[in-house]
Amino acid sequence: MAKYHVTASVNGEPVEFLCAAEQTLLDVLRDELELTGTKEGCATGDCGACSVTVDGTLVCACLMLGTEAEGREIGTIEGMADGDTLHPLQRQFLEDAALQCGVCTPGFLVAAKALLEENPEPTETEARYWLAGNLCRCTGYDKIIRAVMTTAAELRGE
Amino acid sequence: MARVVLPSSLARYTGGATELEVEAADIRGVIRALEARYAGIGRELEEGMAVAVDGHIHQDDLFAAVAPESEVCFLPRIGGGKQKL
Amino acid sequence: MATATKETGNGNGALKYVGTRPWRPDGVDKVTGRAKFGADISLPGMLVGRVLRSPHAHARIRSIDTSAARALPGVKAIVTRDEMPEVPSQWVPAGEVQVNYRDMSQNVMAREKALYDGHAVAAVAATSAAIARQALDLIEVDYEVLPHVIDVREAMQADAPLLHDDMFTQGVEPAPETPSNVFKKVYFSTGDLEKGFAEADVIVERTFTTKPVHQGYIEPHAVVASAGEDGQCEVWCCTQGQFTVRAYCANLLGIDIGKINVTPSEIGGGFGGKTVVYLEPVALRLSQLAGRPVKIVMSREEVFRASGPTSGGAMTIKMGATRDGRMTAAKAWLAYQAGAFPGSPIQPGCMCVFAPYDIENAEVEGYDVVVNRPKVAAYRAPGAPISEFAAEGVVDELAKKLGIDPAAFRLMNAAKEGTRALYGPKFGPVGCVETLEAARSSEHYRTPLGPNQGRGIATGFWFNIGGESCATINVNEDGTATVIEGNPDIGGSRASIQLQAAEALGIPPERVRPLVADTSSIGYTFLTGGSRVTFATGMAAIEAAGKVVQQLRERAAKIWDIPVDAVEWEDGYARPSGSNAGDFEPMSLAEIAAQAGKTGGPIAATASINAQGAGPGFGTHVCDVEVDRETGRVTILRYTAVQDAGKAVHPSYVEGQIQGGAAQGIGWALNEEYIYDEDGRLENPGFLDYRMPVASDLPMIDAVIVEVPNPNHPYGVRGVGETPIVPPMAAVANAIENATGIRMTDLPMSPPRLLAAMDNGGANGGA
Amino acid sequence: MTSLRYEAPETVEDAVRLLADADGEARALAGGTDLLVQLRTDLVRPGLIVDLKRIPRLMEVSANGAEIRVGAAVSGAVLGKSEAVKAAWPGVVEALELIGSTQIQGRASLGGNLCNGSPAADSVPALIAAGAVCEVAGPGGTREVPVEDVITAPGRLALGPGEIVVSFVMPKPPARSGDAYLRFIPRTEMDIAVVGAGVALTLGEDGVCTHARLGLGAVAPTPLLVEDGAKALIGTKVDDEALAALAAAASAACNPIDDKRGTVEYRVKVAGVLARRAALIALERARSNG
Repeated sequence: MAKYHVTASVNGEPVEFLCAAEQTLLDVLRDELELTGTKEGCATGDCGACSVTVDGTLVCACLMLGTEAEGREIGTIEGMADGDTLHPLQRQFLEDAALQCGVCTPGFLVAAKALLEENPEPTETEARYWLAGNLCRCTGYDKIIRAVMTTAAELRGE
Repeated sequence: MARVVLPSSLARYTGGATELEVEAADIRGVIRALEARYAGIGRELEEGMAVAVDGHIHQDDLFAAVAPESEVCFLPRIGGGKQKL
Repeated sequence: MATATKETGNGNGALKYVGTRPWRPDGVDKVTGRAKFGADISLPGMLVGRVLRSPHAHARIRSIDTSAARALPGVKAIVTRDEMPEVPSQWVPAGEVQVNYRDMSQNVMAREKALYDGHAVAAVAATSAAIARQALDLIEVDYEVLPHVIDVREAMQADAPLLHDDMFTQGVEPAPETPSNVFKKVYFSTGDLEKGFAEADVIVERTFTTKPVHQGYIEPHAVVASAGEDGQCEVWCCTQGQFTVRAYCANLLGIDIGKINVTPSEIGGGFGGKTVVYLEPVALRLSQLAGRPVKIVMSREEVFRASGPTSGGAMTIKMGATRDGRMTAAKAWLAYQAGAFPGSPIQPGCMCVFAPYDIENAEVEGYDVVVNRPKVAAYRAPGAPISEFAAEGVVDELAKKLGIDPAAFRLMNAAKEGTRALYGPKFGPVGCVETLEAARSSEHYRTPLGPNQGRGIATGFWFNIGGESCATINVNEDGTATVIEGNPDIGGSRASIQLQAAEALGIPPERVRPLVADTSSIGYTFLTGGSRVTFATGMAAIEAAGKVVQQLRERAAKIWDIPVDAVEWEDGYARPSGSNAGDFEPMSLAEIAAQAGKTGGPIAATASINAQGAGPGFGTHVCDVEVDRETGRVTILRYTAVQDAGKAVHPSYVEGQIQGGAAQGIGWALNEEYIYDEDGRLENPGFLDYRMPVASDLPMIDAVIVEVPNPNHPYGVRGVGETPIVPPMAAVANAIENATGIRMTDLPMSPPRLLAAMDNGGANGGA
Repeated sequence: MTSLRYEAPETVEDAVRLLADADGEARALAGGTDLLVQLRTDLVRPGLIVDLKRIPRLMEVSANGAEIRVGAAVSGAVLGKSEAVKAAWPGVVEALELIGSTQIQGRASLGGNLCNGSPAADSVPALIAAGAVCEVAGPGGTREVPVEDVITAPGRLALGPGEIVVSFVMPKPPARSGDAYLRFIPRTEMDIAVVGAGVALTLGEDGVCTHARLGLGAVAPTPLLVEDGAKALIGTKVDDEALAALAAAASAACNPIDDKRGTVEYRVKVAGVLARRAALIALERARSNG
């Protein structure tokens, strides 16, 4: 089976990988690059557990082919903390108990980070709609939304 | 004498009675006393039932104490039970 | 919209760590992506397993031809019914429902018949996913398609297609002579029903239905299994009970329990749905045949088609009350879908239906009915949300007819300490009244509503369970401690075990590391379910800590050369118990630990218990909705959920359980359902059309904790995980009725159903 | 085993050639939010995927005095930032932005939404209302096809082998114009439309409607241009009576099915409701575009 050679960057580091045409970016991240923080919940773009950024845009890694990553800058949950310093969103999720089982958490964090970069001052409704593509079955979203709103205020210096 | 309450599904062993009095110091004693009176009921009680002693539910707990004034109430298992096919 | 914690006092005011909100011990791993869930585990040389599933709801399997698939390069093993041992009938626990090993074996791999769309008929292990997928295409199954039945009432008809020709209804006399789809009848009664209804001034009778709904955990089932040539087996999987997986694999494959070690991964949600096995025995069998590790991960479609949802139900409820608001009689008829094999949660459904109320005369009959759907698995308070949805609707309607405020009406009849439950025993201290009072006195309950808006209230009950648990505490050389326990942490239980152990030891929680162990590293522990872990395994951890404290006192006594009775343990320090005992500086746990070798060896203790006396849980929810009269859309405007936690060990995670349960219940109420086509195939096996609530569907959910301590737990703990899914469906239905005057009796109350009911003035699932 | 090939040409001509010359089934890839799901679930098993996103013409948004041109593979996230398109055809932008989640918006495009061939595609009724025309390139050159003529049946397009939609061209609306798109879904996000309605209208100086178009989705085998809807509005002041006539025309145009997302009865009724509500928004916009 023909494999494609792809050169890209993941969390700021150059990567090269071989992938089949039908492999998704999610398959590549998890199976080829062993970055298993990005989760598969549905493989159809309905749950957001595989949220990553591609050139800064939030996407589902399950809805993009690995070959499409050629030359792109991919951001995953593994790149969110700075060394041993957690991102403010990661810290606030822990502070507010905004996770229970934790399997949706990486996707929520990646998506919430993209939200705050796009819109530093979201309303609760805007945050809820931005995150509507991330399913959580444990929390009822309450503590997640609170953590996002609190972090947004913190990042604005309030 | 402890007061024993049985579910109506076991009344077929007791000739219809669902409230009885039994002298026993623990749950196993209650089951043994009932089996002596109504052959066959012991296995039903041990395998298919949970027990509430004075309102507190016990499962798989043969040696929980029963006081003379206790109410011992058998009820269907809620979880973790065995059931005969 | 602040989350309020209402402390009602529990006599444990001295608690130092229990009741605080530290970061959870597994938290950093989970926010960095480091935590390993089921599908994140890999082994060298691992094969990819895939399962072939029946496309038919009901079909006899005439033959399975695997020869072409076996010939495909890269295929290393194939399992069909022929490779799986035939297992005799035996009933065993699975969370709060029971399963039969023979049925489980046939559910894991179909034998004579495929009994539902998605039923496993074969599995392959291959060197790549693509080859495994191609191999499935090459397996030829010859099906004889049979008539099927899915609706529970239809399945009970005498002429319904029969799933099992050897099933004769239990619990009816005389015993039936012809087989049917009704596995058993459950019956409870108390008092004199006729007399009770004769006393009533108002009687309401209604018929309800609910659709099957799925637990909807985000992580699909996943397993890696490895069988060695020496018969030793290793299994890694996402499960609510590693000991259950071990027992099930051993029984289904005829392996000694001691030869199987099961390691639970992090688990991405379960809600009861991961208390049973689907993939594990199959992966293990494939590994035995291939001589290599095998990994199988379900797709989301497989999760919906083949893993346990809960029952759909049909119910008729009749209740009566006097003019002054006293409930005098209640009658329920309930039928639950069990799926393809018997074992619906009909029993708890029957036991819970009127549990929030003190009713002298009552009768409940229930039926466990097999249908051509996946075998149901436990789902959060299994059985209770279905029957209590119906009963709470009738209670609301009675209140309306009597002209009494629905919260007040419930309070007038609320179960309290000493109330005899319909299923037998009298309640100990319970918080039904307290949750109702907190709801009624909330600011939410008094806030005025706008046009097309309505408010509903509903109360719910769940037993909670205890059971077998082990915990080991090892004191480390520097005075930190490790707590080893056997319950997969599904919603923060490591935090609650850590806090209870820390409290009992008297050291800060950050010095106590909790660890969920594999089946070889800790004694038998019943699975994570029944809201039991914080209660039962917490008690085991407290008991183990007590034994450790005893050792610490003994070591201090040795060092000080005084009798052990003269040493007391307080706040993490050994102290002489009084001036007579001697004049010694208090010695910390760390100081004693540092000298452990010299004073008798390592300090460690294990407790193994069968925890009894789990305190029942009550909750009351208040929901405001707005109804779009032109489209039937229901918007949840505001939601308050009150619950008795006994004692909230980590209040944030208690609130989280309450909020999550409420959200799942709202989904069940409004949009979630299994939709089948006329051939019995599931039409919505994905998150697109199985519509679970998304963030923009919900408001903040105010979680209010009340604390009526459970006298059977050292700190007063009650389980909290399940009760919160019980009230929401009725709370939403009652709110819709309040807004529109339409009583919706069929779930889900989706826009097409509600619009049709409004347009028809109450027909089509409305009344 | 069959091997899937992936190509990412940089010109329209190369893309057309690759698709036209393909041996087996070939698929054009824009955002991939439908195609990748179909691949995953084995609904399609093509031998070739031609990724169009490296072709500049398909990724551009441009506006001149007379018209607005949106590349077929421009994502919702990008189009949502185009002030020119948002000012001219806010309903079209909103419709594209309604498709799926924020994550889907990072990829989903007008071209992909149309060429998936679904009767429930959110952006299509809005494009129909806007009078958008597709620029189609193929082995035989370039042609123009009105959006309402592209989908001929569920999953079937009026495109020949090797033909791709390059861009969408919409006129710059005159003064006192407005458009809007509304859809009904059971949840607030993440669902496929049960009913979708797009309305565009222009008012004269006297407030009388001089031009109107109504597009409907998910109520028939293909998205619909409802001529009677336009007739109900033109010549009126878009008062309650005209809106009632619009709703009736919308309901009358429906030819839906019962399925897992809604019933016939429901779709017929709600199509009228949404057409009226969308017209009210379009009217408001037209009045503020004086």
